[in-house]
Amino acid sequence: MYSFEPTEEQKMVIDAARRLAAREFRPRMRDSDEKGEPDPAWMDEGWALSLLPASIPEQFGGFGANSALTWVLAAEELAWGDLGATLALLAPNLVALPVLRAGSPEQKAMHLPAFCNDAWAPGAAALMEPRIAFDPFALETKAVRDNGGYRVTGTKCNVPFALESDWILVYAALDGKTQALLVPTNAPGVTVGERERNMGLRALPLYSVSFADCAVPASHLLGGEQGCDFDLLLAASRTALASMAVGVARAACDFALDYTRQRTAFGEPLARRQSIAFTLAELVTDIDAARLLVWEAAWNLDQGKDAVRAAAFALNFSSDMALRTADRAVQLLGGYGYVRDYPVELWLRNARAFGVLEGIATV
Amino acid sequence: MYSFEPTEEQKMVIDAARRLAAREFRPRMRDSDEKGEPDPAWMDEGWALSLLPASIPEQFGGFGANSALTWVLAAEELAWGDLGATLALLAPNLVALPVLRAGSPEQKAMHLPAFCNDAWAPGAAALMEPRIAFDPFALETKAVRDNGGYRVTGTKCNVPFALESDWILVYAALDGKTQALLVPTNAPGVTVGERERNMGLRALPLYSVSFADCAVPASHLLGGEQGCDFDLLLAASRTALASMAVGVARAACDFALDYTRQRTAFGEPLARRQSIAFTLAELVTDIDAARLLVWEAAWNLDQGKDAVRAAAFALNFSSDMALRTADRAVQLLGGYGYVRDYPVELWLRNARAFGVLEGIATV
Amino acid sequence: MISFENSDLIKEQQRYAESIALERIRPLARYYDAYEHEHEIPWDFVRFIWDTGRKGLDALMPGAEVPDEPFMLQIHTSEMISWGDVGFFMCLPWPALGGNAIQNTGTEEQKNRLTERFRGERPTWTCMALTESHCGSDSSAIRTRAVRDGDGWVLNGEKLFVTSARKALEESEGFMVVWATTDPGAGRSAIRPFLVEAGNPGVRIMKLENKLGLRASDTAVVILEDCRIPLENLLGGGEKGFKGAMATFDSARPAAASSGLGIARATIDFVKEELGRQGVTIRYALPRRLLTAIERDVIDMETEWRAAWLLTVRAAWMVDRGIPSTVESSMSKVKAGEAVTRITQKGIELMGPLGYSERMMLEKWMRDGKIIDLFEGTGQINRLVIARRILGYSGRDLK
Amino acid sequence: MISFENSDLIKEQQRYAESIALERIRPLARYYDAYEHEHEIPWDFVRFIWDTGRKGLDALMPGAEVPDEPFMLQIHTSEMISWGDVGFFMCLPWPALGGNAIQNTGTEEQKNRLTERFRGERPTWTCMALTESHCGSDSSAIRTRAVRDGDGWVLNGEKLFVTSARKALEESEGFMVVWATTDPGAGRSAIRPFLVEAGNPGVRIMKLENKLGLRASDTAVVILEDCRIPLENLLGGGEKGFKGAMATFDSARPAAASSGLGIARATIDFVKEELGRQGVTIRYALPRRLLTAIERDVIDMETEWRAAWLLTVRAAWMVDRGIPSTVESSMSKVKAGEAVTRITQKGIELMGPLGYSERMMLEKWMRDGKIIDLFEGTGQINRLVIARRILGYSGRDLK
Repeated sequence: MYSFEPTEEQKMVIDAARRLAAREFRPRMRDSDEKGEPDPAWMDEGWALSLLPASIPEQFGGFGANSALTWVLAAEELAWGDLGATLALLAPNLVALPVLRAGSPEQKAMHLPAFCNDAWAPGAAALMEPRIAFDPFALETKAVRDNGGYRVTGTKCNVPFALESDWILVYAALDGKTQALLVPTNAPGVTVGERERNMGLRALPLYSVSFADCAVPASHLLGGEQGCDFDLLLAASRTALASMAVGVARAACDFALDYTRQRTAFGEPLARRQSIAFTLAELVTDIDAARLLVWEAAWNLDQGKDAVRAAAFALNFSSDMALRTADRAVQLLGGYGYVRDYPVELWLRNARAFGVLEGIATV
Repeated sequence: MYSFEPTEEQKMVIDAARRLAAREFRPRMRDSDEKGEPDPAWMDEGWALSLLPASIPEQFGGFGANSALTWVLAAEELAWGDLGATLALLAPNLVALPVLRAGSPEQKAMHLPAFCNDAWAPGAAALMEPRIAFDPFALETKAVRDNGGYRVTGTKCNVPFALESDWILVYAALDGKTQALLVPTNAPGVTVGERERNMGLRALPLYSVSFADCAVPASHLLGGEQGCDFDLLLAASRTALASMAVGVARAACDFALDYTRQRTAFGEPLARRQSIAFTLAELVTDIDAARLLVWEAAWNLDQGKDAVRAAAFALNFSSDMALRTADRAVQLLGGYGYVRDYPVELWLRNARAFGVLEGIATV
Repeated sequence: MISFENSDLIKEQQRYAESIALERIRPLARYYDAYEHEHEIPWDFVRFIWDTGRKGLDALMPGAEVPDEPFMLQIHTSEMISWGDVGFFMCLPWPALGGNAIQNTGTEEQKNRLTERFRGERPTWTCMALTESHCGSDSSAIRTRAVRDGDGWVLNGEKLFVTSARKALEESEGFMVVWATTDPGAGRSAIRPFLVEAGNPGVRIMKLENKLGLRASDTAVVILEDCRIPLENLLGGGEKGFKGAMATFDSARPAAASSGLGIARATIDFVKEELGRQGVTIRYALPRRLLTAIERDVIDMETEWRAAWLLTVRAAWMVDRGIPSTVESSMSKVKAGEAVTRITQKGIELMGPLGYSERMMLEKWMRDGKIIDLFEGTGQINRLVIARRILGYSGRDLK
Repeated sequence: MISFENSDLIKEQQRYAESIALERIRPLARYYDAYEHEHEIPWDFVRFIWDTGRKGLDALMPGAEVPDEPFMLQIHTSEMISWGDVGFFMCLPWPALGGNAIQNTGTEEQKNRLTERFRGERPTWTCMALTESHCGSDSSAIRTRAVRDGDGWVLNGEKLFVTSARKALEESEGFMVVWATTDPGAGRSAIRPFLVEAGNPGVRIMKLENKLGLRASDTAVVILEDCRIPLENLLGGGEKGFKGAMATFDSARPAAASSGLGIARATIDFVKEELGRQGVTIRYALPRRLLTAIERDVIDMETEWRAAWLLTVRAAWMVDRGIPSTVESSMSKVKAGEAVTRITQKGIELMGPLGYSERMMLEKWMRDGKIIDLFEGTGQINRLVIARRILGYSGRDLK
């Protein structure tokens, strides 16, 4: 039977995420964006929610099981607060969840406990490549078999916390298919390059990373010998991004709604203009629709069903929707939408990331 | 220097076309659509405008020179009246203008005088093919060289006046390129099939036509030995269709504007609702933009400049715009938009033809 | 616990409705479109439903055992039958709008009357008469008069766009729910629903509309001329007024949405099948900019469809649970109205000249589909409903 | 005689402006974006324009020989300079909005003053102060007071979003046109334009805005505190009121449109060049459904650009001929505002992760471009202008 009601436990997660977003993310959002660094409080306070340990089974140091649905419920709330903060807080997922989903027993035992400690620890994944024809299914970063292991060569961009993480989950073409390899950041041949400077997500440390004939033992191929199901990992990543797109859109829409209800022009609140009211009606409708698509993709993941299409629908819809919503919010604020005293321009810059960036979050 | 002012002569053509559209096309539009036949008055009265003879040089029986600009100015007005009527009236162009543009001197002498008589005479062109991957640059209808001439084989759809015309200008792949051949309708191997039944354009007689190894003398290849510039002919055809799209959109927009200004709901005219007024503002803006794109394409044609891109822009924009405008007009009329007592549903059906059908008009 | 899976009952119903759509609807759909008004009602289909269809569709009939999620079941049925043909869907002999109004506003006795009618031997329809020529969306401005006269009411007026009036009043022993005012100066507060039986000499079908689509089903102009009805035909005994008409929208809107999405899915299914025949497969996982234009169009169509469908399912879920769903119902209708319009228009484009031709059904689906954004509140009215709610505005604040 | 060809003068101007854009703007554009407020005015560029640029741009300076189509020349120049960088375009030492207001409302003496100022040795700017914190688009509600006091006027108030205020008031001997009311209760009819010179002790820049884009150019909050100006600084001697502000829009809107379309074209040119390097050619003549997604996106971007540009050119053509162009000017702005927004947003998507990065200029152009749909009347205000005209409605009929 269809149901649209989260469990009691999920409702508590939603509440906690919402409080964190309002209390810790929002007030520090602007400063962090301008400084280009995540506020440490985001990870400190955010880690107290124990979202990741609660997703990892006891045998690996955690106290629960992974639920994509719980993640997307939380991620929407967090991203409502700030997208950069959310991506920073959830960066450990980038290593932990693929290992949990697709790792060999040895890999799980080796990597998961590190994410069950009292303090946030970064995780890094390297999927994107700096070229306009970037295609996750036809990577230019290659892994070739060599001497019972692999050698990885290629250049990646937008790798979160590459400098700060001990391990990078590197996606590379192996025998013509995309696979993932766990590579220590200090391995010979790995060079963490400059901080990326993007239009948005400025609070999130993203780096370019190059791999020069970097040797990786066979046991570090995600999933061991047989590798992993990249389609599944990509679907999980897209579902995560889509949920955050909903959060960003909701932030922009909420703000525009309050603004147009309070702001008076030509003798009455802006929101009483039909064109503005209808715009808001369309935005909230699309936000709801996007959320449902995200939920369905997450549900598919949790049920072990094929989530490729559902995730594509979710991200396809949500990424456009978030951009349109943030753009309309700027428009509804007029000149105030264009200045950095107000948050909407930041949401517009961040919203453009969806549908362009890949693999920087997962559930 | 840019100029947006038609010549005095063109203004007279516009006026005449507008009168014809209002007096002869509109009142007979609904009946003809339901009956599936063009009203003879359309061609009789329309021919009195002498648009085509005025485009043909004296040496071939006419009294002027062809101007794509003059054609699009007239075609917009005519299509404002009715698209089916316009396509029927201008069907002779389908043979006459390609011959005028690209024909050999012999072909001009042979075909053009037939279009300079006192009475309208049909013309037929066969470009489209009944398959979903239809591509004018990769036709399945083939012309092969044979015995100093050509043999044509293939099936065409939506050929205007195929049954009524003496000649059909048939587009076929020759040596991998699209070329045009003048084929007598009664030539062996030519079979005019059933009347096409489409969603719109129901007043226009369109037929499926098949060519079974149909022999065509070498002299009937449009342009003679070296063939014709199909890109140019297609650009001219698209410019023509785009101009008619503007006319259909204007009809729908005018009607919706009058309706919403007169119709009262919740105590005031519908048009005083901002969402409706803004919709109308957007429609008129797009209609103007489309018209300018059409004019530019026509101007390029007249100047002998490459018109491929300009025509693509014009049709790309106008076809979407016309469909959107007709759709919005239906929407603005509510239930009345859906019934055949009102004209807007007809405009919606006709508007969908742009961007789908090819080669049924030219300038 | 969030879930996106249907109950077995609904899955079974879908399979049953699909078989009806494929066997008993699709083969006839083109004919009934082409011969609007010349054709009879599709009696074979109707009798099949009436006589045997109950085993699958009976949950939709009044008096039937109520399943767990009656409205969820209904929208899945209407989606699938409309996937077959929306005109045939409108011909389904089930309570539809008129029945809906009785369920929402009637007394127990009146509801029983409805139930009895749908247990008879002969297929029966109902219809609802609300719109008038001077008021489309503004139904509070209706002028049809209801005057108390001795032991009855006398109705006078002209009603437009009455769906299935011919089937309800001429082709069966059905009835019509008429919204009329007992006091023309009093606006909404004086508007009441009345039940007019087939065969009443004061009611007359003046005209059947010629429509863009939906031609298997009749839409009529109905004249009420000194139409006398007994006192007990005032629905709800006069207690339920205009709000009753509005309340029916909470379910009527997702219902209309589901119907439209059936048409839209027919288009998507057909286009994908044709493309599949051409060897085109849709690469869902590829970044959008690396797709072909046609792949992206198909993915966009499917995405928009799914978005609208999930909104519709959510509204149904709320209706079944008695959760107020005014906003969510309007959302489903807004999205579905746009989705079916765009998807059916785009479907034609993707198939080229053939898409525009009657050789395919796409052109019919575009014509049929356009109704969805027009009836049960236009897209504009539903935006107004949503906007007022999210802004906390009254009808006066936001007109 | 309809024509789509530019005069030789304009073609020459375009070539000249392009060389400036390539040589003197593009190399510096990223720096001036990154160091908002930390950088100085791009003096090299400004002095070059002031000292030598006149040979090409002098038609834009007051007092210059007026060419046949001054405004057509202007929009072609602004399009091309903005193609280089819109922030640099805003730094051009030419009369701009303030000058425009004087041209539209000033007396001959005042116009001469403007001309003199732009013939001096030092680069000069003007600015215009209209918006206030409580009124964005509703400029008839401004509260800045102008009180007659002896042989002068005294201005008090706070003005927002004053473009180039720092350049006009602090970095040059420029001036600001201030719109103020002589009677706060009287609405539009009491609003008058006043000329405030740089160096006036009653005027003060309170704050420079941190902006999404357009960072090479300053936008300021300006405070007028007992700002005393001589009587002759009332523009037009008091005869030209609020309509003067509105009249400036007929040219200000296509001018803004042209600037936005320069940004949009920069995006299109860049994207096509990059694609060309990848071996992608755009098949313009192919039916749309047979294209790749990226081809169709590029064609759609180019189409939308061209549509907006032709509307802009048409408005300019009317302005040059003195044909009233209120509707057509607003049309150009509506379309260009949307076009630049969509094109710059889409451009990033087409280039994937690199498009989002500062490694390319696309992200900057998206940030810069957004201003176009906001200033000189938002897209909404311009729709209102168009709608009122086509419907024959007053401001009261359609709010």
